[in-house]
Amino acid sequence: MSSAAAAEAPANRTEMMIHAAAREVRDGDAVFVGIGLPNLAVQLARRLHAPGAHLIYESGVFGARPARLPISIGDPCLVSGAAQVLPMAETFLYFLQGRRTDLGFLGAAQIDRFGNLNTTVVGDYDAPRVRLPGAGGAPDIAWNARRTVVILRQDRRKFVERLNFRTTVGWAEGGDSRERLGASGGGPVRVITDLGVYGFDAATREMLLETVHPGVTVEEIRAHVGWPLRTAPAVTTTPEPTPEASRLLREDIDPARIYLGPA
Amino acid sequence: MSSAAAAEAPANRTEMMIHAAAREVRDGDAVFVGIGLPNLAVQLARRLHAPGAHLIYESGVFGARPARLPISIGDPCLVSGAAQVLPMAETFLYFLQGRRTDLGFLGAAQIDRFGNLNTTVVGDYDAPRVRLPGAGGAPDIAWNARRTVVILRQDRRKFVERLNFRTTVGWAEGGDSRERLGASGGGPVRVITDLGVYGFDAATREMLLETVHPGVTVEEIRAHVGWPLRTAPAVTTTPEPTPEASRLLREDIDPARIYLGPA
Amino acid sequence: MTMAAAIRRFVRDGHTVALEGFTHLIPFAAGHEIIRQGRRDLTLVRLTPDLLMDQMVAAGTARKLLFGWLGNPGVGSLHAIRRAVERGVPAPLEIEEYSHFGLLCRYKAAASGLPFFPLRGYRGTDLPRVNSRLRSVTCPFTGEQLDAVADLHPDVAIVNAQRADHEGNTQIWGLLGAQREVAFAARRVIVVVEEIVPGEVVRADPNRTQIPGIIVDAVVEEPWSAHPSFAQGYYDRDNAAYLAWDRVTRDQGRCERHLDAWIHGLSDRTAYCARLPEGTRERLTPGPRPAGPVDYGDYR
Amino acid sequence: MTMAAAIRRFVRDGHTVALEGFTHLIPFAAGHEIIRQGRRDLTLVRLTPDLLMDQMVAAGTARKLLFGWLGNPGVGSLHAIRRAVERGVPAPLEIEEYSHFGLLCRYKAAASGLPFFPLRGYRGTDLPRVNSRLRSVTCPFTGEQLDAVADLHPDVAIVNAQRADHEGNTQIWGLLGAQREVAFAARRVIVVVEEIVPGEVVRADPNRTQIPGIIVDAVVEEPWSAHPSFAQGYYDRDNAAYLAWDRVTRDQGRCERHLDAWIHGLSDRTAYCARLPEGTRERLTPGPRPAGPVDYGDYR
Repeated sequence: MSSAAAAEAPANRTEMMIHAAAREVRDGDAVFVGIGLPNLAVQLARRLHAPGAHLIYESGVFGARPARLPISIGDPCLVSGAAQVLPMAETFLYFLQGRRTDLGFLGAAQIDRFGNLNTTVVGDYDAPRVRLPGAGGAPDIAWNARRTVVILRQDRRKFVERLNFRTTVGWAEGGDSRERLGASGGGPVRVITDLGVYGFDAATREMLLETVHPGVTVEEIRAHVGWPLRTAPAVTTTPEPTPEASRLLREDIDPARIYLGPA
Repeated sequence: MSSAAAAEAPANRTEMMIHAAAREVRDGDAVFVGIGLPNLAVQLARRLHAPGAHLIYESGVFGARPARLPISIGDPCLVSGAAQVLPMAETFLYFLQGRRTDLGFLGAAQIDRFGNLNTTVVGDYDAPRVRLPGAGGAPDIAWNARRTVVILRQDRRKFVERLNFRTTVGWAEGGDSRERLGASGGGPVRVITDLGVYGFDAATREMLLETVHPGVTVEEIRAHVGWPLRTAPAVTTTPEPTPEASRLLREDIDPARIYLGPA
Repeated sequence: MTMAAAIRRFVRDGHTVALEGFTHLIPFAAGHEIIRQGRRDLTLVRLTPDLLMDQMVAAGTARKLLFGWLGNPGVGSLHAIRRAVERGVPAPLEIEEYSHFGLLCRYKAAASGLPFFPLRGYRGTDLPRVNSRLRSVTCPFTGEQLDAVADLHPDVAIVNAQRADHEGNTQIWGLLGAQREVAFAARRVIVVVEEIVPGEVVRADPNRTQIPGIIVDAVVEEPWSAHPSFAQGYYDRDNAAYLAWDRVTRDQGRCERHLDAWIHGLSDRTAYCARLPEGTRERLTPGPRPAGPVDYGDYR
Repeated sequence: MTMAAAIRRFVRDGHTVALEGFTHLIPFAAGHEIIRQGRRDLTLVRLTPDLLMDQMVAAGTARKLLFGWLGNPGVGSLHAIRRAVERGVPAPLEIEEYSHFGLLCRYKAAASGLPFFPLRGYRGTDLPRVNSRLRSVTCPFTGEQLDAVADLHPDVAIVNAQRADHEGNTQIWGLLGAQREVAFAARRVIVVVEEIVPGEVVRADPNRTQIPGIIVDAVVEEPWSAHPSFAQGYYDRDNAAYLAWDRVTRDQGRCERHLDAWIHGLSDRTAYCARLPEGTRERLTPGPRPAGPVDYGDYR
């Protein structure tokens, strides 16, 4: 396929996730970012509507300008040409706990209706069916960032009625329960999957389906959610990327389609 | 006076203080050091019996090798050629509170019989007769260093029955009271003045006169102490410096006699 | 931004203003501009209030002073502050005192988003008796009683540095004082530098960056803005000025005449530099002592 | 000191050993020597136990693991550790888990001589339920409940760095991980460097020094000792090795054959480097990207 044709091909679901995530980045945001999809989303946003967004990696790098696609949050390409490298402890203390972070991206193995996350175990903690990586930087990002956005591929085993383990607090038990815990940051604002995009009810803090990706139905989504899913008053279709956004992502940001997958 | 003759002249009282202080430095000690007499004492000890002593300045410098006599603990000559510069907070956190300091030197405007120090006010705190500089690094040095040595010129208004203000804890109320406060460091081991050298009773922790400088009598010292002074079983004369020590101090360390004063 | 604009925009009457720099990179030019603009009722915060705050108190800018050690380092007393504390001249000055470490921990707590910081060193002293912000905290593991200080968020922090880029990414070498901590602790940050350099200069050595541009509100370029203190690699401390101040500060009238001559009567730092005795800058400029090369590697 | 001598002298069976370096400067050579010398019953501590600790667990050195995030960064799972945790193969492995920040705060507390460190992030999670070392502390100023972790003093900390002098003054650039904190927290410190340099090199740039020699017990010079991780400015991560380990680690037998070939069957790091496929080092060496000059000034 020629490059021009490639730029015109419709976005696959991974691309839809990245474009949706990029729209969550505001100009000037200090964004705590992991590798993979969130990294691509912020790189994309910086080239579109948020040129002043700053990347912070928990490895200690502020203002990275990588000359290649980083393969981990500690890639040396993030250091060369960055604005600052801090000891890791100070990155957590000053940028996160010190409330200098506007937006954090998180992934998860399980999520519940209040945006609480499990990245620790599937099954019983002491006799796990699957031992997952654990907490890493997630609890602190979720606790301290002004907004968090969760990105994960969706299925019924991931969108669960009850987490096997709560590694990271979202809206806790909903309502004002997060606030009552004393959290300093603002909680999850979006969940972005390969099927759609969710927000949270302003009062109950329950997850609400807001948009479905092109070709996905609400019924299909319900089949991938382990609780009776509520929807926003009007569920619309997730906007497709502009040709310019599509081109940037495909030609400039991940030309080898390492993260984008097959077109 | 020729240099040779100068080296042979007897030590003045300031020099006696510096030589006595130098003898408190052990090889390999990490020494938290202020400017002036303590700095000269450690520089001297490093050239004599303690070549492996390390200097730590609260300004954040470890392993300084100044090319001139520093005029403050923040002199840039302490930085150029040093082994490490740390943020000031980490110097206190890691070197002092983290118990990496063997020896600390302190000065004071008032001292009591248990080696507690006042550097805050003379008179009432709220209506001071003299407002002194305050705490600086002293409370933390006294609390955390394995040994502390106090250096001050002596008179009755300084060696007082009761401090106007306790800025810095020595042996508190004596006995095991310092330990009961929970102090992590070892407390004062010596007080060095222009008249003599004091230790502390191992049980009561009361100050004991140990040696008098040449030409000073015990009676003369008692007249400069504001409480009934106890003495060690045998008060001897403070050893005079060796010709080598005298020469090093006068010719290498403070040739302009900035701190040594008139010969 | 010019110094006058930065001070006008960010420093207001009644603010809590931290001016840091431990013997090194003391923000004299910024302090002088605060005096010149006639700010009042400031709560000034500084580990070592030295000459700069003696001048600011003599000029009547301050209502209160938070500090760790009050002296003219290597010289003696700060007589203007002593006059204010001991005799209420020119006006009473409220003080709140810490050890250096205690004030550092207040910055640390604030920078770290903690309401307190635990430390040791105040038990058995009279300091908690005169400062109700020195309290105790119990270790939840050992039961040990430790000291604690509260967080301190200055309205404005002013720090000097050798260089920054236009985005405010700020590099300091030599003594680091509390520059990074106070910047992260403060609501607004003014950085005053010897040189504004291209972003590429800063980005060639990201480990040298002490303060990230994202927390910096104004970058002011003013060479020699730390005089009579020093800037490592740029100029030495002008000890003659410290000794001279020791004489001036003993008398409020002389202080005021000094402030007229060196601050009120001058428009800015350029005028200050022009007023320095001939040869001062040459005398204070050190010979070169380069840091030596380091390679970050080009990763593509 | 040679690596073999340093490990023999300072690392004992049953010790708590922290091997730090966040993706950068991972002490692979030291870990391999611990395996080679057959240490047992270690409590291993590491923010991100990645390949190195997967190998150490597969080799049977560990009784317990303290960590923050358990994965092969950018690749996937650590199957040897998962086997030990999920099925007790080759032996059960006790785990004690934190967030990265929680473990960092344990180092911070220990380095700072504090019995605990306050932080936020665990309230409302299940982590305190499975880790009794996550407790609460009450702020003496606001009454707020914060989380707290205890100090952690490893018996030995092992950290890699680009360079050190003979006295152990150690310089690192690029990612700093928890190197300084864990060194100050530990009872013994082994530093492994790409190069031992003259003291003058270190002393030409004292702000670059992360660890002072006075707390260092052994300096081991071993080029490429962090391979397959990277050393900023010296070599890139060998991602092929991370991908290869992902295949090897899925099976305990293959793991053991890999350990035989790359660790037990080799005498030291020189032999390891000689066994790397031809062209590996050339492939991983980055082009130059110098930091640019800085002047400290010659003050006499």
